[in-house]
Order: sequence, then structure tokens, then C-alpha cells
Amino acid sequence: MSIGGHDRKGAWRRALATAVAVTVMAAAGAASADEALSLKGKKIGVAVVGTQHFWDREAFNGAVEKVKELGGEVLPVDGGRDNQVHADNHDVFLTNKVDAVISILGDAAVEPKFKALQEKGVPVFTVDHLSPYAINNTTSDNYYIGTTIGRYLADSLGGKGKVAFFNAFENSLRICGIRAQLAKYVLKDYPGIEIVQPELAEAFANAPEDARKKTLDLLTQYPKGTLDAIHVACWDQPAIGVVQALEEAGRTEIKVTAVDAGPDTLEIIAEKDSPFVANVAQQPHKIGATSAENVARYFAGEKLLPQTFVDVVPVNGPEEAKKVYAELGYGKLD
Amino acid sequence: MSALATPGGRALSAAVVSAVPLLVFLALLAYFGARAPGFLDPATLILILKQAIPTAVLGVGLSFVVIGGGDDVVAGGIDLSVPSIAVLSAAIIADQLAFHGTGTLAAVLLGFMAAVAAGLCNAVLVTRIGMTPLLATLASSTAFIGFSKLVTANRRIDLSDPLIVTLRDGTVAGLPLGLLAATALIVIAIAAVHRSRWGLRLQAVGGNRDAAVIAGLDARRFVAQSFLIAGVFGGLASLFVLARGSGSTPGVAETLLMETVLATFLGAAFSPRRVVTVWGAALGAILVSALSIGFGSVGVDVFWTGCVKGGLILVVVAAAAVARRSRT
Amino acid sequence: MTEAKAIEPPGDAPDILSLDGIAKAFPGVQALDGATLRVKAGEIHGLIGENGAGKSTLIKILAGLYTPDAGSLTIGGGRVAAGSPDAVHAAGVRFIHQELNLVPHFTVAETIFLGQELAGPLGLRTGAMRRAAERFLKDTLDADIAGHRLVSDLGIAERKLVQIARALIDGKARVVVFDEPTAPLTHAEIDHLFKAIEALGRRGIAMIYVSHYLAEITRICHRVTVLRNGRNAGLLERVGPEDTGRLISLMVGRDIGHLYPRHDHTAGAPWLRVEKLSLAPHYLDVDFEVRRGEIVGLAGLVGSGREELVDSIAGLLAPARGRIGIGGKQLRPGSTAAAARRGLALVPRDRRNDGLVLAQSVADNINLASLDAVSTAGFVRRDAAARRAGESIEALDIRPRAAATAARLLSGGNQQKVVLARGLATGADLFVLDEPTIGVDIGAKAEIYALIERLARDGAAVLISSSDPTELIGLADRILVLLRGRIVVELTRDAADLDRLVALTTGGDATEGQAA
Amino acid sequence: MSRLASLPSLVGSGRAAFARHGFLAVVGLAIVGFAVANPSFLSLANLVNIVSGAVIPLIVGLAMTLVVALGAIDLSVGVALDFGSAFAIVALKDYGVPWYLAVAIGIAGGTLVGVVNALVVVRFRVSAFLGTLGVFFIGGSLQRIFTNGGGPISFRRLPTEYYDLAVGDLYGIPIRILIAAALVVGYFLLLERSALGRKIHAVGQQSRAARVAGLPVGAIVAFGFVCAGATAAVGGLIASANLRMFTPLAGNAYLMDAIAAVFIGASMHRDGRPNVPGTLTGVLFLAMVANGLNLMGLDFNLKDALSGVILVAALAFSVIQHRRRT
Repeated sequence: MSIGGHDRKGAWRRALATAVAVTVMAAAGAASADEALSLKGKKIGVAVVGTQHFWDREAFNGAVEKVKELGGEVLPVDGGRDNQVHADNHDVFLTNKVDAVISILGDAAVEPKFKALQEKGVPVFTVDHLSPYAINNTTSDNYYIGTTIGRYLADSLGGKGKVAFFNAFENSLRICGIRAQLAKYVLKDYPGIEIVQPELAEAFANAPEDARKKTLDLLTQYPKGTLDAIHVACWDQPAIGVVQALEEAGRTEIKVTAVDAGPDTLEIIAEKDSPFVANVAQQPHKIGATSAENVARYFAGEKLLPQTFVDVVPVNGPEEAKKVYAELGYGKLD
Repeated sequence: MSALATPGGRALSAAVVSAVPLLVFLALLAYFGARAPGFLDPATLILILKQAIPTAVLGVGLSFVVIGGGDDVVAGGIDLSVPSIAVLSAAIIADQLAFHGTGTLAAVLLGFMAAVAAGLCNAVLVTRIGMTPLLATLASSTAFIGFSKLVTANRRIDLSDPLIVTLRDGTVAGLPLGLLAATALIVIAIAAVHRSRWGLRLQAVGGNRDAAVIAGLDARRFVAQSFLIAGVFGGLASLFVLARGSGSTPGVAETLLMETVLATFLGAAFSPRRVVTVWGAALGAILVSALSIGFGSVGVDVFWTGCVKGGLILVVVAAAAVARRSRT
Repeated sequence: MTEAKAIEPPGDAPDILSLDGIAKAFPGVQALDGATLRVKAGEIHGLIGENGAGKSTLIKILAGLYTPDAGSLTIGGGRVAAGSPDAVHAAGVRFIHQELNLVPHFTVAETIFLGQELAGPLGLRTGAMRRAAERFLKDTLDADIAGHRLVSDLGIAERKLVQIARALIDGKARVVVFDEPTAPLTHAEIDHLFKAIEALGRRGIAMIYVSHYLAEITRICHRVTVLRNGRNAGLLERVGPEDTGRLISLMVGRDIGHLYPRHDHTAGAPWLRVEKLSLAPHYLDVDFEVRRGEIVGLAGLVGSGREELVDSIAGLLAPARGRIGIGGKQLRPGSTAAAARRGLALVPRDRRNDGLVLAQSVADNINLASLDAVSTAGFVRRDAAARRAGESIEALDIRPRAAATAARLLSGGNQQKVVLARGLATGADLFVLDEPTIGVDIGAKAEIYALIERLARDGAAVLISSSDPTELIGLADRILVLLRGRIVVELTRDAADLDRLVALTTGGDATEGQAA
Repeated sequence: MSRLASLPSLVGSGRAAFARHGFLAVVGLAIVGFAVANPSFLSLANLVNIVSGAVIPLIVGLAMTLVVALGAIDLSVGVALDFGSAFAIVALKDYGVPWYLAVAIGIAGGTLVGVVNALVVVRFRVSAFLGTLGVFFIGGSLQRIFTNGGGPISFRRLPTEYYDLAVGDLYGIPIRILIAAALVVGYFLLLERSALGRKIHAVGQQSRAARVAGLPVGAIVAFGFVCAGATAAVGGLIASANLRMFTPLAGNAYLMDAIAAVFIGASMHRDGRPNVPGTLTGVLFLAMVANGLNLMGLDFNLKDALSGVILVAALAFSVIQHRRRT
């Protein structure tokens, strides 16, 4: 049953102990308060936009597991990767009288729902979604992600060349906008780097295969020597297909960069001579868990800052990929 | 004369079989009520109704086509493009309001015109070109979705237009305005199909085309009209889609389509005549919405909902097939 | 059957409808050749004739569906343009087709008012229509049917009445044409229908009653027009039960001797055995057998259960009770494939829909049931298939002699030969032929009869079900007569003469039927 | 295939000729347009790219051809594809079976879907559309349950033989193209040359006549669904080898194209029946349009709208063309 996550749970816990420290820009003295955190007797609604993608699923699992660990009851709902369904799911929380809501991802369609929850006195905590109606948003530092991957991309190109962007979500999701625009902002320092127009769109369903086909078409359009890198601006599932296409076409001189660095893509980066050169790993499970802890802190009377940033881990090259793979508790790559 | 009707025993078993869908649904409702205490509250009820609005309006549009074309899904009437028409119209309205400074009325009118044009396109493909409705609308819906992406550049457009906000949040006498508006539309549609001359004739065209032709009806005209009306309802639904999402969201057409088809054909299972009806489509939408909220409230693993929906289709349709066989 | 007519004959009333000198030719056949039909107001006028005599062509011309080559149509004293359904309708002629053509999920009231609904400012006046429908059914047709019931819940007779009511509801009907209205009905239902028809007659409506059931014709019709070979064979006034014989001789009236082949076969071992076969309400406790080398005829009117019985033997329908054995082995019911494996070949009555795959070639159709014989390892050997198709085409004289022709382009007779060729190609030894010559011209008929005789001579068991009594007498060794679902009599070849057979099938000879 | 030999007649008015050969005209216009927009469209490398990209849609299209030839439709071909991919990858990754066994297990997975369809449609008499729609829902749901929400199952260390199903080549010819070619030939032989194929068409064209002729109609329809499921699973094998992972719910992406290709192909046939060369043409046409639009370097949103319009136009023309002929 548990191809995705549960078998890694033990590993996750071990990893949490050794992982890079959490930069909790929250209230002072949080470390000591952690001991007393509890959600006993609380019913927490956890809404996630979808679970197909590693990131979403892990954030969701992290939040659910942490709520349970803290003694709370979970009411989970999943939008099936439909932002509208995700938004509607919040109505269920309204009628079921939950004590707090953790809402993971989603677009602006959820705002009225947050507002209604707020009016009913239900505190809303978000993950990767900034909202005026939320107490706190726990997220990766997307600014850092954007600039870091931008630098790695420029480095891999040696400061000049043509790069194609897979970038369908820049306009629809705020976090994707931050990542894509800051990467481009960094690239402005390199007049020799040109972003191919138009940008490419990836499909959400069947993303890797879709990207593979589009990349093959792109390679026909840009024969050898005319394209130097491909960047996936907001996530990395399409990058799996991009790499596959490059290998099939024998065009592995083209560098690939992306964002998220789940175990699937870390494995690819770690391979010898992989065209996939850089990525920025997020810690979705920890983000979800942190959001749940923030809920407990809120009930404990602590004052929370609007945003909690969980560290990201830049990955540059195969050696770092192997290291991060082990550090994040995915296992061991050789 | 009534003694000449089908033998009693078989009629009884047919009645039992035909009650299966209703029993399944009632059992599920009872289960939700028992497991999630708040499920049977009036607030939840309103919520179920509110969430059902877009699907209900789309289902009503679809039901016109099914009623006029017959409910054989492959050879008869079906319009898989109604949700994409709604998404296209919503995209146009949102784009006009947000980026072109168009007035509310003009924007809505533009969206409607697109919806009517889309319905007309389907009508032509089916009644003039002679494509089967399934194929025609499957193809046209990809074009409509393509156009809506083109209009919005595949991004979400937030709206705070008073019309949309009122439709979303407004209340009249404590009842949500959107709900009242949708109810009014559905009532009009019910009147048109089930209470008017035209509607009875439309039903005859779909129920037995030979019978309709013998009665002197121009069957093709009715079919064309049904596609046009489906387009109009797609346009009307776009307002509710916009209100529900507080703007236009890309990629909702597919979910809407599945829900709409499910609601429309589920509704048939609950109608005493076992045919697709306008009110059945609306009721089906409410049932689907109740199921979604019910599953959410009970905290059922969301991965299972597809199993439940698919199982529901199979049980309902198989029961209908069995009932039909034992009737003849 | 001796009771007086329920309504008085119209006497010297003027003709309300007349078709005069109607001629109509179709490619290869002169369907009508100067036929005349004159009907008076308030009269029930029978129209009879054998299959192919021109009845249905005449009715279609009256309906405006065909344009006649010659002749005129006058209704209520005024000339009506031929070939215009609307004009005929406007003149007050209504048709009760044999097919019910109703919307199954409509209520009685909705069905009756379809196309002329009662509506007010608030939409359909459902209650008014329901009441009006019920009143109309009661007053005009003497029937009690609740207006809110669904058509699909009605019995066949009730549906028939609803169909009639729908045709008459506008109150403008002057002439009503009934085409074989009692076909699917039981005795009691027929009585009820007749009450309705008589109620119409009392209102001065003229009726044309087309039927094969002579017993019914003599029971309710005042006058009868008999057609034969597209011409009027006679007009009988003041018809009564005693006229059955005359009607039959007027209908048949031709030499059929040379049409049928010489009997040259002898019965062998019992082959098809039907025991206690029942499928209520269609047929009950049917027992018979067919031997190898024997041709057994099955007679019975439309609605006698003959069609269902044949379908059950061939595996298209599953009987409710009883057994079918072929060659001593029990047959799995309700499976044509099982029947085919036992060597049964069916020639179905509905050739267009059931007989052939019309879009496929003649060769493909001939080989369809025996593809494995012309295949190696599952692949069709095209030369072998073509050769065998060619041989069949040659042997059965199928025209055109082009195996690649699409089956839909063949004439009815040649299509029928293809169906037979398909059965022959499987090596079948039991042939069930359902209306084998329906819609086939006379020349092709003779050829098909010769083929059937050859089948028997070669040792096959042959069961022919037919509504044409002459063909049964001409071909069969024995004839089983089915009346209302039961085999009422078995006639041997020597005992079968046309009058008697027609009398038996039409229930016109009840005493003999019961005696047998 | 006499069709392909029949040349467009040059007599008759231009409009009638266009209607008669409308589909070919659309194809011709598209090719010229794409080639003008980007000359590399017609390069050998790109043509190989188009064909190779069309492999999975083609395999799904073949499965759909069979089902539509039987007069039915299968909305669950995508599920069968996914099951093929999932069963094979799980067998390889978690059970370490040899590659050929994984292939067999994957095909068995798709077959399972076909068996369920056959049961639902033949045994329970549910209409093919609604029955396979139900299976579509259930199949998608099972994948999500199995993968804990729909996460891909990645297995980078595939046995090379399995990986080669997608990327390897034999004497310079990509193996995936060979597989597709083998299936095309197999389906061609099945539908156009075999005894069973004749029976399948008879059932699809006139089911009752086939029954009267003594054909086991139920068994033939059941075979069609099972065979379609198994075939779609082969597509799943290639998809999984391709990316070295199983992507849940990926198969649905091929459904619409498969239906469109089958109907384009059918309308090109003399008798208007689904056929293998027609489906091949349809799939290649759709692949060509997608590729051509990509090469034009259009904005991706414009591309989607254009390909929708082209699809509608192509289908409309092929239907008109078919009507003209009959």
C-alpha cells in the first residue's frame, strides 16, 4: 500500500534529528515551549490541494502525523489537484466545527473560505499560501529558492547561453511566481544568457511524459549547439521527462535545473554525467509538521509571526545530491 | 384492462431492483449522519445546496440535450462540452472585467455570446455535419478549453466585481442569493421541459423519434435547439462558476464534466420513469455534493471517492438495465 | 360469430373516400395495376389480400408516402393531391399503424396529446389533458385507462387504444385506417378493441380495416375489398361469417401448381424434437418433431406465437419451459451459437436487420458462419473463401455473380439466397426458415422453393414458418397450425387444402381446430 | 486498402471535391503550413521524433479501434495503460522479477481491466459508455489508494532490457517503433485478415445479424474488451520504461486522442468502419499537429486553442467526406 510515504516514516524521524536546523523565525523561546506543545482534544482540519505530487503529499502527511502526535484529531480533505474543489473542501470544516484549519497550497479561490472561517472564529494556518485571513503561513523561503536556482543555472551555463523555461504556473500561483521571477532576476546579471521564447507549458497530469514529448519537439527546433539549458521553474516532475528526452536524443550537453528535489529527482542528479545539475530541496514533511506545531503554539498562547520559513537545501551536482538524499532521510545512494 | 399488465411477481422484483439506487443513497446519508454529528444540520444542508449550484446548472443544460437526443450515450444525445462552455464564458467575463475595464453587463453579455456561439457550433456539428453528439462535443470541448486558456493565458483571474461577490455572498431573507438565482433558473428549465408544449415535444423526439415524426414534429430542429440551450446554460453556469471561485480558475472543466455527467445520469436513476429529467439532474447534483461533503465530514480517505462514484454508476446503471429487462 | 353487427351498415351513404384506378410500379414489379377502393361514411371496410397483393402499397399511397403512377384520390368529395401526407391528414384521414411507435416513458395523456397539447399561460394543462384523455378514451373508444399511467406500464391492447386515441383526439378524423390492429392481442383484448372500433363507427367515422384475420374481417366489416396481384379481385357487400370461403377463393385465386417443385424426398430419422416448450404469453406446451429429409410447415397468423416459437428454437429467445433436442442432444436454450454448433441454420424473417451484414460483401456473408473452414491458423485463406463463395453463388444462382458486391445492393431474393448459402456452407442439417419468401418476387420464389426441396432431398430437416398458406401447402410434408400460442392441428400433405388451412389459421374453423 | 490507391478525382466542382477529400486537404494544408513556419518540421530527425512520439497514442488507438469495431467504446483504456505500467514497475522494483516476467505481469494488469469491462458490459448489460466510465472512476481511485495519493513510483535502476523497450534500438530502428509496428501488423491481421476479425466487424456492424448467423456475440465482445485492455497495457509498459517510473493516472491523457484517431480513421474507410490503417493515419495526423504547433514556437495557450480547432475541423471534414461517399 505504502509505496509513497509510510515506509519512510522511520527514516524521516531519524532524519529530523540530524537534519539541518530549522530556522524558526517565530517567537523566542520556542525550543523550550516545544516540550509542552499539545493539541489534545482539538479537532484540526487539514486541507491539501492534491496528493499526487510528492511535495503536496509529504506536507500533508507531515501535518497530519504531527497533529496526531500532539494528541489532536484530524479531519483530512483532498482537492484532487483541483483548486476549486480544494477551496470548497474548507466548507466541510465550517460545518464540522473544527478548532483550527491547516490549508496546504491552493489559489485565491480559498480566500473567501478563509474569511468565512475567520468570521466564525476558526484560526487558519496555511502552508505555501499567503493570505490576509491566515494566522501564519509556513513555507520554504521561495525568494531564496528562486535566487539560488538562478545562480546555479547561470553557473552551469558558464554565464552565457540559451535556456528554455518550463513555466506554466508563474501567473496562477504566488509561490511559483516568486521562484520564476527571482530566477529571472538573477539571470539579468548575465547579459550572455537568453531565455528562449515562448516559454513552455507543462501539464499537471502525466507531467513527466508530457515534458518529455515537448522537450523532444524543442530539440528539433533547436539543433545541437543552439540550446544550452532547460529550467523547470516551479517544481521538478517535468524535469524527469526532460532528462529522459535529452538522454534519448543524445543531447546530454544541455543542463537541466529545477525546484523541489524530491527523492526521484535527487536520484537522477546523483547519476554519473547526469544532465540534471542543480535543484533546491525543500522539506515538505517538515513544513507540514511545523505548521501543525504552529497551531499548537497558537493554542498555547504564543504570538506567531505571519510567516515561518523552513530551510531549503540547495543541491548542486551529484555529490551534493547523494549527501542531501541521505540527510533528508530518503536512504542512501551510491 | 389493468389485469393485462405485466405479471405481479415480476413487477414487484422490478420495483425492488429499481429502488436499489435510492436505498444505496439513503444508507450512505444515514451513515454520514451517524458518523458526523453536524452533517444533518441546516447549515450543512445549505452548504450542500450551495456547492451543488454549478453542477446543477450544467446538469440542467446537459439534460436538455439528453432529453432531446435520447439517453443512449453513444448514439443518442450527449453534450460533453457544457462545462467547457461555462469555463470559456467565465474566462471571457473575468478577463473583460479584470483587464479591459469592461462594465459588468457588457462583460457578462460577451461571455454569453461566446456560450451561445459555442452551443450553435455544437448544433451545427451534430445536425448539419452529422457528427455523433459524443464525438462532436468531445472535440469541440477541447477547442473551447483551448480558447479559454488563450483568453486567460492559463492563469487565475481574481474578481471582486459586485455582481460576482453578491452572487457569492449575498442573501435574501437569510437564504443565499446564488442559491435562489440557481433555483429560479432550474424552475424555469423544469417549466420549459416538463410543463410546456415545446418540452413535451422535445421529450418525444428523444423518447421515440419515429413517434415524434409521426406526430408531425421536426426532430432535427428540436435537437439543434437543445444544443443551443445547453450552450445558454453553460453561459449561465459561468456566473456561478465565477462566484464559487471568486474568479476564473483554469483547469476546472474536467472535474465539472465528470460531476455533471454523474449528476445527470444519477438523476435518471431516481426518476420514476427512469429517464433523464431536468429536476433529476438538479437532484443528482445535490446528491453528488452531499456525498462529497459527507465523505469529507466523515474523514473517509479521499482516495476512495472514485471507487464510490464508479461503483455508484455501475450499480445504478446495472440495476436500471435489470429493471428494464424484467419489465419487457 | 353469428351475432349481428354491432352497428348498422351505412346503406346508401355517399363515398367519403375513394381511390380510383391506382397504379404503381417498382423496379421489377407492378405492385398495383388499376386498383380501386371506395369507402362510405360510417362503414367498416375490410381490405384483404395475400402478401404481395398490393394492400400495403395502396395504404402507403393513401397515406401520401408513395406517389401513384396513375389514379386519383378523393376525400369527402374533394380531390386530394397524391403524395402529400399533410394534405391527407388535413382531409381527416388517420392511420393506426401496426407498429405502436409510442414514447415508453410518456403518460397516456402526454402520448395522446403529443403535437396538439393543451396549454395555458402557466404551461401545460396536465390535469385538463389527463381528464380530457380519460374522457375521450371512455366516450369515443369505450375504454377506461387512467391518464397518468406510463405507456411502458400498459398492456399491448391498452397501448393500441392509446395509439388510436392519439390519432383521433383532434376530432377531425373522418377516415381511420387500421393496419393489422389485432396482431399482438389476445382474444379478450380483441373484443375490447372491437368495442372501441364499433364506438367509432357509431360516430360516423369511416374505417378501413386491413387484416389477415378473416374471422375478424367477417365479424366486424360491412364490406370487403379483395386485392390480388395489384388488382381488385372482388368487392363483397354485407359480409358475414359464411363468406369466409368466398373471401379465401377471391384472395388466392391463382394456379400455384408450377410454382412448387416436385416432392422428391423421404423422411428419415427424427432430428429436431420440441417438447413441452412454453413461453407465456406467446406460446404454450408446444410439442413436435421434424425428421431428416422432411419439410415441416408452421402456420399461424401474426401474433399467433409463431415468431416467438421460431426465435426460441433458433436460440434468439430463451423459452420459459420445455426442451429442444437436435439429433438426440439437448440444446442449450437462448443461444444462437449453441444452436449453430448443433447444425441449425436460421433464415430470419427480418432479412434487412437480421439476415445479412449489409455493409459486408456477399462473399463475407456467405462465409460468416463457417469462417473456420476457410481459415488456416485463424487467418482467412482469401482464395479458399473466394472459391467457396464463388461456388455458392454459382450453385444458388445468386446475382450479380460478383462476390465482392456489398450485400445491401442485392435484391431481396438474392439476399435470401445468400442467407441460405451461409447456412449451407456451415454444413447445417437443420434449417429453420422464417418467412423465406417474404418480399421476394415470384421468379425468385420458385428458385428458393427449389432450393428448399433440394435441402430436404439431401437429407436436411427443414422447418418452414410462413404466413403464406399456399407456400406451406406447396412445400411441406406436414403443417402445424399455431393459433393463439398452441398447436391446434397438424395437417398432413394430403389433408391440407388451402381453404381449410386458411380457415384454421384464422380461427375461422374453430370446430375442426378443437377436434384436432 | 484499395482506398489508398484511389486518387482524388479531378472532375466536379472545387467545393464538392474539397468536401470529398476534405480531410486530406486539411492534412495537406497543415503540412505545408508547418513546413513554412519551421523548415525543420520536415527533417528526418523530426519525422522520426513524430513517429516515435506517436507510439503510445497509437497503441491505445489500436485498442480503441478494436472496441469501436465491435460497436462499443472503452473509456477505461487509460486505466488499463496505467495498470500495465504499475504492475510491471512494482514487480520489477519490489519483487525483483526478471524483465520478461514484468512484461507479462504488466500485460496481465491491463488484461484484468479488460476482464472487468467485459463482465460489466457483457454479463451485466451495462452500456459500454457508462460501464467503462465506472471502471474509469474505480481504476483511478485504486491507483490513488495504491500509491497513497497518486505519487509516482520511480525505479531508476530498471533492467536494461526493460528500459530498452522504450529507448533501445535494433539495427538502428527504435524498439518502441518496432513494438508499435508489430502491434499494427498484428491488429491489421486480426481485423482485416483473420476469421475472428470478420466476426468482430459483423458484430460491430450488425450485431443481431451476427447473432442470427450463430456467432457467439457475447464472447466476441468480451474478447474485444480483454484484448484492448492487454494492448493498452503494452502502451503502459513503454510509458513506464520510458521514464523509468509509473506515473498514476497518466493513461487518461491518451483517451481523447485515441477516440479521435479511430473516428478519423473510420470516416476514411469505404464502409465507415474502424480500421487499422485509418487509426494509424489519425494518430500520425494528431501527432503531427501537436509537433508542428510546438515547432511553430507559438504561445502554448494559443497552441491549445489551435489544436482544438484543427481537431474539430478534421473530424467534421472526415464525417462530411464519409457522408458524401454513402
